Amino acid sequence: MSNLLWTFDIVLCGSLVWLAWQTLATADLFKATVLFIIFGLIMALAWARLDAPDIALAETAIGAGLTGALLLSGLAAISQPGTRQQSIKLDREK
Amino acid sequence: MSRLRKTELAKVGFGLIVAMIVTALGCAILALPGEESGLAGAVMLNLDQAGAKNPVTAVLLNFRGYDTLLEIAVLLLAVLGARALAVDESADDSEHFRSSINPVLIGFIRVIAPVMIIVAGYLLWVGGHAPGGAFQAGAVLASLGVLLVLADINWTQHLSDYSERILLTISLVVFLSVGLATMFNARNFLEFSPSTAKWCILLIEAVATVSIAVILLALFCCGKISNARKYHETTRGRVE
Amino acid sequence: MTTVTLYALCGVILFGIGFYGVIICRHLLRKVMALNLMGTGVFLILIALARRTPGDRPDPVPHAMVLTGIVVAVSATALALALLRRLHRETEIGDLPHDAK
Amino acid sequence: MSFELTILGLILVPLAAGIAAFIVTRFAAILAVATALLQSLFAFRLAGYVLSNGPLRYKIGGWGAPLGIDLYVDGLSALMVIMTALVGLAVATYSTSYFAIPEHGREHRSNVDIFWPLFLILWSALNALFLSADIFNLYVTLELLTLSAIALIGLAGTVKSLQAALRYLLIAMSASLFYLLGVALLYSVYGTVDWELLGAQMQFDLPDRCAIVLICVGLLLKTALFPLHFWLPAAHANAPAPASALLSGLVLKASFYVLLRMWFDVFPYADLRAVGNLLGILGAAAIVWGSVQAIRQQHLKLLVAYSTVAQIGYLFLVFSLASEPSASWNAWNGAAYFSVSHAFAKAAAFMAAGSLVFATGSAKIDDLAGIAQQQPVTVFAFALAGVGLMGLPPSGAFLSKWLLLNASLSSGKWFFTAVILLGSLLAAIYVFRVVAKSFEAGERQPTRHVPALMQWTPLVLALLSIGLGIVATRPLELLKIGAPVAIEKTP
Repeated sequence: MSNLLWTFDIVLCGSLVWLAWQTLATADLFKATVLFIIFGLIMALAWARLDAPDIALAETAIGAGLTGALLLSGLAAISQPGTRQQSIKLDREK
Repeated sequence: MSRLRKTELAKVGFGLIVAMIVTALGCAILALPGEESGLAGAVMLNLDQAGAKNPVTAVLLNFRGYDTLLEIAVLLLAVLGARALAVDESADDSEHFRSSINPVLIGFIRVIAPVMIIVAGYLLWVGGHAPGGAFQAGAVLASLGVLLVLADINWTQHLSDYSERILLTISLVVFLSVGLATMFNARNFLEFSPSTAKWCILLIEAVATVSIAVILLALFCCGKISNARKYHETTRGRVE
Repeated sequence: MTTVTLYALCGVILFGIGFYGVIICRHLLRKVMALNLMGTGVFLILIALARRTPGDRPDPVPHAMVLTGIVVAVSATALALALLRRLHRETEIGDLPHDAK
Repeated sequence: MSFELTILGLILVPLAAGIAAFIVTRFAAILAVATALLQSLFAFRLAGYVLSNGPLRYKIGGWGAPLGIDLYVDGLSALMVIMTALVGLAVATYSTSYFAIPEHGREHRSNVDIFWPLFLILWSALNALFLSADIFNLYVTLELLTLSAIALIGLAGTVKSLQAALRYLLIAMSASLFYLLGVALLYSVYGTVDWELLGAQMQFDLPDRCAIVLICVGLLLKTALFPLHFWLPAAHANAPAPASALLSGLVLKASFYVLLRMWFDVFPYADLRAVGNLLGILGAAAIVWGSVQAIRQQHLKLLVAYSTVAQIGYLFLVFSLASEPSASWNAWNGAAYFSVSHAFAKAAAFMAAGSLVFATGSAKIDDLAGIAQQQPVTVFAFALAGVGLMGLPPSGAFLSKWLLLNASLSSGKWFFTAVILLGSLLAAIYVFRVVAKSFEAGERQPTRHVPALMQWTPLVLALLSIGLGIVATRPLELLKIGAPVAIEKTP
């Protein structure tokens, strides 16, 4: 039983780290956003595992749901025709 | 070429710095005492006077209610910022989107809307003694709002900007008023008496649910929920 | 090593990845996501450490703190995206001088 | 009116006024000015309570620390609240005229309506921060402060301001998370977030050291100490003028206040000597580097912004100087008083700069040539604010620098003596550059008419920053109340 739980914990933590890294490393922004949302959902599992049901609920609704919706709509707004490829970055201090 | 080399070098260098931070923090975590109950004891000791059986709700609305008050102000600030940055796009040819409304989505919303409202109400009520509360309930309602926006159901068009602003701020107003009202009994700001605490918390949470839902939805709609349609059409391209 | 330390260390790594992303990633949308990852890392550390109580009920105070933190994070994200939209709009229209460089 | 109502009023009245200003936009400006007047009254009353009763606490919710959140006020926080009230009053007055100008309202009328609620909530956040005794509550107030500051920068709506706001947001939010992680570590060791309870228990083990570093890095980023200042000039120079005044004058002081509080009251101060010296050296570097950059700027508001980078450096000298017992009182007082006098002088300088930019329609210093004849009041205000920045007698900055100089002499740290003197010289150069340009003889285009309030408010504030050196006895007496135990209170 405890071995099973350990495996579960390790797989969970490993996938969280992997998803986080992929979110930043994936070339396509849309994919990255989807990975970010999946990360939020897996995170809810971790909260539940840590006896934090209040936070699990808030994370699914706010962390993954609304933040995800915000990011997707932001992505849509900035990938309108003509500027898709343009990467907006902060220019360095002169 | 040399520029490329430079950014690579910066990445590696910064990566090393971050690795050092992570290692130091990891060691600190391992050095922490294995058992430490923090304020759990104090919370449990005072729980029966707090007006909520769910300890998290008790901390959020009673013991550390002041933090929550300021936190709702943070949410409001985000809306203010979004409003300041939003641009009025008055000329909008929105009619040609009418035809593209998805009937399946409408049907889905017919079913899901009442369920979501009930879930929100349940979360709000249950927050007093089990996991749940205003933030979760508000977020569920806000998600319903987002679905309605995506389905192009224009329920906010009759909402004046004035009433919208009232909806956005009502929870702060109520929170402040309840806090001040407690002071009339020679108590401190936000000091609920054990007998009325439950109802004070429920009142604040009920109003907060509405405000939080409206605020979160407004954040999704660039600060104004009455903008929902206009806004949505500018972003439809990628989302669907 | 206990469950608590496993999750807390996971939180530390997430914090590190997020911080790396905020500084190194170039696209602003990705920087915003990295900021959120960083925040989640901190929250995970708080919640994991809250479970070191002797009984089976975790310490509720960090839970309330994290709820506060999640709300702050979503506010910051929303504000960042509002700025991003506006910036995208202004730079695309280009009726303002581009001499920011 | 009781102490309870005063301390709560300082936090809740601007918050309530901010909400009201958001709902009823028509009366927002009047409401803000009325609130500002009331705040000044409250602030002085609060100082009165502290003077007669010593440090005071107020238990919000009646629970008391560690379970609940306490408000706390002593001499230092009362002085900061007074500083906020007076600078805030000046900014409110200036803004009524500034935002009445159609150009500043830009094409979107709604932006102006948003300024007042943002301004009032920022004020509430500042007071809540200065009066908090709870380090997690400080995190919430810091966020409240940062988000309102970001929105204020974005209000300008230009590409540069948007870029600056975004950079500021990313940096300030990561900084907050560093701070929060530090708080999390401290809570997980000691089970409290009240700073007095923490200060009584704090050790110097590995988790404590990590927490100290995290909290310091977070606050240094927010206070923009060299070399972490890279986000500051663009953010402060591109915001609307009243917002620049608030950001440079007050918002930076908030995170500095938290650091000062933590350093001397919470952290095991005796073990931090080496870090303190490092901060002092960074402060010295900031003074030199910021001043040199200010001299090289072509844009007026960028010059003032780089001057902020330099002046922040003086504040950090305290962390090195105070480690000598004989010098600690002078150093601590000098830093606290410097942050007040800098708030006045810098807010005045930014507002005067805003008026000059409006009058000429150009942000360039070269376009100021000969403007003194047409805008004598504003140029005079800028020059006086400059005196406050250089620290000529009898300004408040002079007194603060005098205290810091004394501290550096009595602790034998000659290096800092030299830097303080060099900094004043460099400040004189950049201020003189602007003033000399504006007196340049020759033909010039007529300037636009500047509303009276936009001319006189900076002047009054600049005069106050100079007057601070004359009326210093009372504030210094106030600072003694609740001053950290680590500080030797013999001048």
